[in-house]
Amino acid sequence: MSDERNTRRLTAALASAMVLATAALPALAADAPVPNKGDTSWMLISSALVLLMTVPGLALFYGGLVRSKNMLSILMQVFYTVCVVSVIWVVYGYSVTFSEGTGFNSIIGGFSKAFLKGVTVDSTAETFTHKVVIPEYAYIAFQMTFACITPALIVGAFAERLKFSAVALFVPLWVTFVYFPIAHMVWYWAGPDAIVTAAKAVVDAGADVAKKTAAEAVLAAANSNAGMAFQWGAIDFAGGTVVHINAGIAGLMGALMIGKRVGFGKESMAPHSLTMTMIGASLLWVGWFGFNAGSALEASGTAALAMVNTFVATAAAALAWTLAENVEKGRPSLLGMVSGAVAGLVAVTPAAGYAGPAGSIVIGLAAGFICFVFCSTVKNKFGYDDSLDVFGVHCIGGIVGAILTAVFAAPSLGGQGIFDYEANKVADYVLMKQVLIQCKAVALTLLWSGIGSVIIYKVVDVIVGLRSTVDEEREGLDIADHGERAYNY
Amino acid sequence: MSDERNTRRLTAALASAMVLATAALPALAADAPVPNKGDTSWMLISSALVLLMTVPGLALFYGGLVRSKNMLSILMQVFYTVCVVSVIWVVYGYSVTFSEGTGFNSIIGGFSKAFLKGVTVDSTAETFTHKVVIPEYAYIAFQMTFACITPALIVGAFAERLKFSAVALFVPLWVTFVYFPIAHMVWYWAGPDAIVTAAKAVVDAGADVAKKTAAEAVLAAANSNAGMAFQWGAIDFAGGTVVHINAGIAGLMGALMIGKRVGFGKESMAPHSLTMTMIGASLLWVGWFGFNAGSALEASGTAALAMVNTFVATAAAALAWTLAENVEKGRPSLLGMVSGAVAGLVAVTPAAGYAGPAGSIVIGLAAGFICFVFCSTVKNKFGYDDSLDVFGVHCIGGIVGAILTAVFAAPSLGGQGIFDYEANKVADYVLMKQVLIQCKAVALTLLWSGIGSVIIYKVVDVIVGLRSTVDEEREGLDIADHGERAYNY
Amino acid sequence: MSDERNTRRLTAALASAMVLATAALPALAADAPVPNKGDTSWMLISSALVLLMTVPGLALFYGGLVRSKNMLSILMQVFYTVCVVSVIWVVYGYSVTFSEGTGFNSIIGGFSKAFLKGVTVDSTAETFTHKVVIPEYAYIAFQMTFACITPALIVGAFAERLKFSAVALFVPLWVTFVYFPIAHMVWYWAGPDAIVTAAKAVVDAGADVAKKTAAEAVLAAANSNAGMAFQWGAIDFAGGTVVHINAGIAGLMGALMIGKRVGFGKESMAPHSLTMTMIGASLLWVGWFGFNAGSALEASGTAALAMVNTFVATAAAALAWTLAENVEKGRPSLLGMVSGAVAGLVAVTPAAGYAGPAGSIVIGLAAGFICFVFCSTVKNKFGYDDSLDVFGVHCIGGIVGAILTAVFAAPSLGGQGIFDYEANKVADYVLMKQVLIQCKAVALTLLWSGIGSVIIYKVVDVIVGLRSTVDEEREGLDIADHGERAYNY
Amino acid sequence: MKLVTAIIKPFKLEEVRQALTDLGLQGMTVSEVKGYGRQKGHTEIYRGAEYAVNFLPKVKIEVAVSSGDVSRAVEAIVAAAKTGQIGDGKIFVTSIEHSVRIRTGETDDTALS
Amino acid sequence: MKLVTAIIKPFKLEEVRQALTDLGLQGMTVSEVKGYGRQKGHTEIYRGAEYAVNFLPKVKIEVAVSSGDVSRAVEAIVAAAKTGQIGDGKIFVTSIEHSVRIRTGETDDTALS
Amino acid sequence: MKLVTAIIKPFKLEEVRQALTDLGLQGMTVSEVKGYGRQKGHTEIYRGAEYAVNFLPKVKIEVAVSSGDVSRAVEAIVAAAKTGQIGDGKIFVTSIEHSVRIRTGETDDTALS
Ligand SMILES: Nc1ncnc2c1ncn2[C@@H]1O[C@H](COP(=O)(O)OP(=O)(O)O)[C@@H](O)[C@H]1O
Ligand SMILES: Nc1ncnc2c1ncn2[C@@H]1O[C@H](COP(=O)(O)OP(=O)(O)O)[C@@H](O)[C@H]1O
Ligand SMILES: Nc1ncnc2c1ncn2[C@@H]1O[C@H](COP(=O)(O)OP(=O)(O)O)[C@@H](O)[C@H]1O
Repeated sequence: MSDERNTRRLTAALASAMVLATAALPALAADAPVPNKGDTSWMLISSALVLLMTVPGLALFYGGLVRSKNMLSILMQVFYTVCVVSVIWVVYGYSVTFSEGTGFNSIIGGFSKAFLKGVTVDSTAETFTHKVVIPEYAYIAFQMTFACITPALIVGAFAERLKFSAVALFVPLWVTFVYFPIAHMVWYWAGPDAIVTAAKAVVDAGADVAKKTAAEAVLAAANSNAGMAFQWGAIDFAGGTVVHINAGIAGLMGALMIGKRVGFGKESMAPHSLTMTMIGASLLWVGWFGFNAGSALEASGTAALAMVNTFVATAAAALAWTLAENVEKGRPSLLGMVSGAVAGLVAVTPAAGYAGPAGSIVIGLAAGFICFVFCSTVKNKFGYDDSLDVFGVHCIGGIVGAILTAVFAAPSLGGQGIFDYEANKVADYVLMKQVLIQCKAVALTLLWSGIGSVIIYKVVDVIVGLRSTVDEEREGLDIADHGERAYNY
Repeated sequence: MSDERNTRRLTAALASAMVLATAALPALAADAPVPNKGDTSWMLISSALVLLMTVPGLALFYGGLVRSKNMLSILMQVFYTVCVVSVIWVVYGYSVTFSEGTGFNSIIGGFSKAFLKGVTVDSTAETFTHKVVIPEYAYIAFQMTFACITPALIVGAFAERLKFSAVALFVPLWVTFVYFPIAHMVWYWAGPDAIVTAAKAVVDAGADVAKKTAAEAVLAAANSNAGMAFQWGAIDFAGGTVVHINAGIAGLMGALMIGKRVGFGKESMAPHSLTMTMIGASLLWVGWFGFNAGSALEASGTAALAMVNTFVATAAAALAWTLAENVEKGRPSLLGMVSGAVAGLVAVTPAAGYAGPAGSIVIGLAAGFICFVFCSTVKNKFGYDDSLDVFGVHCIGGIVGAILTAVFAAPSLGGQGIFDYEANKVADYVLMKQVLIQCKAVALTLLWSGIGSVIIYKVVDVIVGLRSTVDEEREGLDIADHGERAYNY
Repeated sequence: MSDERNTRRLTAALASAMVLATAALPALAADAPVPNKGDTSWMLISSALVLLMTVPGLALFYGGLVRSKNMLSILMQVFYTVCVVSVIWVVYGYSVTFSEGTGFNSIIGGFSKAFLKGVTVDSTAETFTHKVVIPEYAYIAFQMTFACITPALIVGAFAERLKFSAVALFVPLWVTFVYFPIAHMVWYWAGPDAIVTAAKAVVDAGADVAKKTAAEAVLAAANSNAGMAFQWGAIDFAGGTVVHINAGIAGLMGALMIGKRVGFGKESMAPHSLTMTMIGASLLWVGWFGFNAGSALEASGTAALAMVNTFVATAAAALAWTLAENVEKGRPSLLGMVSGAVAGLVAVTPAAGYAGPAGSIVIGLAAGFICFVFCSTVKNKFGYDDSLDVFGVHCIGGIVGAILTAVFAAPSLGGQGIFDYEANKVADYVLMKQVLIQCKAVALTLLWSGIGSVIIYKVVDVIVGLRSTVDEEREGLDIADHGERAYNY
Repeated sequence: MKLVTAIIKPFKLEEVRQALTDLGLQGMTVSEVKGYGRQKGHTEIYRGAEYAVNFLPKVKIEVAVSSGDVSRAVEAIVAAAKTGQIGDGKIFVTSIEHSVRIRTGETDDTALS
Repeated sequence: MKLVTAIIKPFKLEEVRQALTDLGLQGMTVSEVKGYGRQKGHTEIYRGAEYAVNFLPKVKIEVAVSSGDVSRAVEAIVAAAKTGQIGDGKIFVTSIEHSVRIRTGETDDTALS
Repeated sequence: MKLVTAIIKPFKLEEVRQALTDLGLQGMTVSEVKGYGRQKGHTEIYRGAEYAVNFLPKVKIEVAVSSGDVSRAVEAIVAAAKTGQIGDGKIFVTSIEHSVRIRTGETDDTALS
């Protein structure tokens, strides 16, 4: 989301065309919208909730699934990821993701806001509603939590065998070269104001051809001041592509490149504490309300809808996985149920503010069932060792969600449709067209992240090496990497 | 709480009498109140907090108290309950609880909102303040979490011996035939607007007898468009009867019908992890702020009062239990302290927005002490095996709270009294009358839930059977029902 | 923060001087500000977050670090502290901390609000912005959580050896004689309205000397109706001195007076569950957003800034400790990383709403590094047994933060400066002067709490005795004090 | 002196302890072990991974007795630990050459209890 | 009858169990132990406190066999448990004087499995 | 060869290990056990349920030594483990017929350490 400042920079870049259109700007400055404190309150707590998802949520969800000798290594990798990424976010991450880029703006932003330059307690960021803004710091905090959790998701794929030093290097590289660009491509746009103002100028121009042409240029410029996938029209309410597919494919690449754990398939690698995994899954659920409903950027009916959707899609997916497991194995497991819940959370992420509750239940059922098949059958068939099913849950769940979002966002299927800021109404919805656009965005993410991640793994391998020795792996990474043990009962 | 839509349906049903009164309605539509985003923000986060209470809160509070071989079974039963109830809630639960019923409206609502039909992001639900509304989706989400936690409370009573398949069947039946009716009976009403508008029409009618008679009929209709206990005048701020007495008595019936655990009274059944129980109790406390203060439906002074009350009643009850234990056993235990805290939370639930802080401290002290006596003495005397004291804490604590609410809601004792929407002021308060009404509501709940639960246990027993075999119980339900173990250190 | 009521009491006390100035008051009453629900929502959730910090957050952070035989004793001490302090808070704590004192108002308040006398759901408390108020109950709840966590921090210093009965007595004494005075000295003031109104009266007086003199007297009275450190000009956004230095020095005194644990330095005292410690640290982080950003008392840009600062200072400190450990010991540990995070949280507490994000990163780096050196080297050199490094992290981190707040609050270094309510603008900032003021406040806290705590330990020793017997300590306090064990796997 | 080692089902521990105490055998040492034998284990499934768990939880009791007490001790354990179901466990008797009570330095039979 | 007690590396348990089963020895009792020997431990650091951890996780297997099976059992264990690295562990053979199967009361060799 | 088995108080483990090491006995195997004897346990109360806990945490040390080292080992353990309080524990000496070092196949005394 760009803010008023962006609007101004845009203005500069288009100075010639703007001559006729600038009349509106002083007025805009005069009655610049101020944040509603209800929105601010909601964005602040949503940010806290997303941190809760990551630490301790995700850390425990993952940590419970490894053997106790690797518990601390997982906790540490997740905690470290949050720390290093949040500092990077302030230093340049926010800037390259959410400011206008110079040169490759459809791919990556610029450095004009490095170190949050120019942001004050009075700066605001636009939301998806024209004239509704939130404090820019709140927006920065909220988006920071997204940048933190995404690479943390990846570590599950190569858990129990990657050296801490490798993770320590991988995360900053990955977030810089994979996450920031993808987030920019999917989420960066000029914001409602630039478009509404420009659209109004076009209308106001009336029969005056010169004025109209100029105004249309401004409008086109505003529309094209956005990331590549955004320009395609891809929709992703809270990060199905940016977060889950992105991390999921990176995880798969890691699992493939790094190879299986010592003893994989021979020794028991039973989770050391499903209690921790359950706590983690529950906190993911609770925190995900901040993630999904917070992505409305307002404390609105849409946020409430996103919350209901996030609730029931998760529930439906948990039930679907449980049922499938009951049918196939005869006993439904807690791990299955919470895995299903996470799959549902992943899948409803892009749809949360677009689909209706009934549509979300269907999305959940589909995700629960498909991810179950993937984790319990497909994976075994291929035989790679994605330790904690990052690919099977996040990438597959993310793809299911991205595509079904196109289906259940359709107003005819109870969805909210897509808002057209130029026309100031919900746009006509062509379902298959949207499905294709979603597929395109998915493909972009799979390719960018897949290829980017492979390169980064290679680089890390060359610099510090990826894998622990067999002896270290047997002894456990907690002792080997950190000189501690998780438990001394 | 009904919403504007209900008001309209009511209007239709009373068409003849309304002819003279409808003048007000177009105006109402014209300046229909919109949600304050501060309220919306508070309701969203409150909903998240109530989920936090249940998973992981309640699951851990209970889970820590069982033997480790049954840990996953408890976690799963609670998690499953949330999943299945939330889906049911969207499908028909919300509708039968909070829409107007056809025929038996004093007992149960209707199906007009099944699948949340007609609810949009702009729909609103009324609060307890006239003209203050919240997004209906927020209300749905909030109330959904209440429906989820109530049956989850019950599973503690028959923990460590009920088959998962029995729980899987019991929960949907119970929530449908016990929870939804009780919630409707206690909480459903026409909302402030119907009453205030009708009351105003009566006043406006002045000396015009025909007009007045018609207006009074409308007012009477609005007043009687409410659940049975609501019409009696029973007050229950956040669910003392609906949630705690309701679940508590159902638990007791279960414990009695299912019988004692194998080895009860002979083998040690010491809690496997009081750490988990403490985490659970703490999260219950934190989440209960959403439960109680959220029940104000507004981010208001009343919500803040409910929060202070919820804080200190809990603290007082924890201290009371601790002290009692210290006196009787010589050593105060953590389990005692957190049990007291939960008893206090239960007892302050109906009183949270009615009593003052000093009154809440007294409620807490009473609940802590009475529940202590109940769990450590009375229960042993009767010898039934309510594994996790669902009856002793939730039902007894709930009854203490329901009755003391009548006492400490009294303005003369620092309480808020009861608001009279017709008169637009706090009503005169007759303490003993209110005590009797509360007792009546308690009795209704005990009977409805007690009898309903017995029938449902029987039905479940016939269909899938209730109890695990002795061997399964010895091995533990985790292996027997779910094929997993909680811990592999 | 005082509320309107305070203003009135002040008015009474200054009746003579006020004769000329009261003209403004009726108007004030007429348009008395009402709370913005967004602020209320934020304060309520912030209160819940601070409780989350304490239970289970702090309890787990500490509990994980002790041996399993003392787990429950720690959990119980923390939980008990919350319970007893919150009841005291309602009974007299809030009153003596935040009402005007009689006689020693620069040190301690009075009893006029004991049992929250006079507080209603419509009472309001002022914030730091003129005319912005929040429900007084929300303010009471929020500040209550601060009173609860502070003594709970101390128990880490003498963990694993202090009798529960000693803690049970120590906490009420300490909170009464140390915490309430310090909080009053640092945070109590007349509020913006008294000052702004009085300042306006001075201006309005114009050339009228009599009027002006009278008005100036009122202004002086308003300015001096504040705690001692507040009057000095000490700044402490969320409690660096009041909470952390205060508790940290009390802990050190305890560790010194009580002596080392049996077997200290000879037997392994390895943490029994770093998993719990990590959960605790994470919840501290999440909850600290309520603590720091909530201390803005509004859902504002400043709150958002405090949140960003709290995020990145913590991250930077965690990275600093990790790096230092890596350099010195060769292996970075999870315990080190989360200890660093807590050090960062402590250090950014006084700075949260004053510094900029870059300044906060520096504060975090400094705190992480200095506390690392302290806990791993200095402490060993002196050889005292501060079991869980309450001094090394909270007191040292608090001092680092208090002083660096003076540095990075400087507008020239990206800070917010200090608002001058009389002049209605940010005051000129003299960095070294502010550093000295901060040092003075730190010294005040160290002395008051240091000496006060020693006296209280002595008193407790005389009345119930401080320390467990050697046998009890060997067996563990869980059995000895509470008759329970934490784990039965 | 003999060491009687019994491997039994965990929930029988209390009964066995009682039975031995009734005989006047007031000392024993107990460990949690896992047993493999005729009694079959179970299968655990964690997402895609299936593990056959062959070892079952058992409790090992070690009682040092003077040679004359051996058969009474063995009989008492058998009586108390028997359920008749597979997996009830085993008793092994081995010989102790020397024993010491650490506290007093007493040796052999007098050290036993 | 003899009791073959082997202390091995934990991750070798499954292979050893398999090897013994292949010999037809269908019973054993296993405990988690900590071993001290030539294999060196590690140092753990928790904030300021450093602990040398000398004990390493090992698994102890106890198999009661009839005297004739001892050498085969020992060889099988050695073969399965050996990695050639320090810390592979030890085997001790002691004598069992008497054994009982609790379920049936069978004694001595017939009690073994 | 003999197996010296000592049951001691857990906090004495480090001192005993040191004492044995000082004798040149560089190997041992340790398990966590629960002991029942003269030392009395405690009562635990969980809400309404009271449990008498009779078993106390102990550590079992097993050291295989060549026959000549037995008495020195026993004495060292007694000296190190003794507190003089009830519950200090016991030492049992049994005979080992055969021993093997898995890594090398060395047997008997040379296998011991
Ligand atoms: N040969 C053996 N050596 C050591 N322990 C054994 C042996 N056979 C059985 N056990 C122990 O006895 C337990 C019960 O044995 P199992 O064959 O299952 O049943 P049962 O004793 O009723 O025939 C096993 O779990 C194992 O701990
Ligand atoms: N004398 C002994 N008595 C009992 N157990 C021993 C003895 N020596 C070694 N052990 C056990 O054998 C394990 C391996 O011994 P170690 O000396 O480390 O390696 P290796 O057997 O390869 O020489 C030890 O960890 C310990 O459990
Ligand atoms: N007859 C026995 N057989 C096996 N172990 C025993 C026996 N008697 C005592 N023990 C072990 O020795 C420990 C200490 O014994 P106890 O009688 O309490 O004290 P003490 O050895 O000082 O007389 C017990 O906890 C138990 O583990």
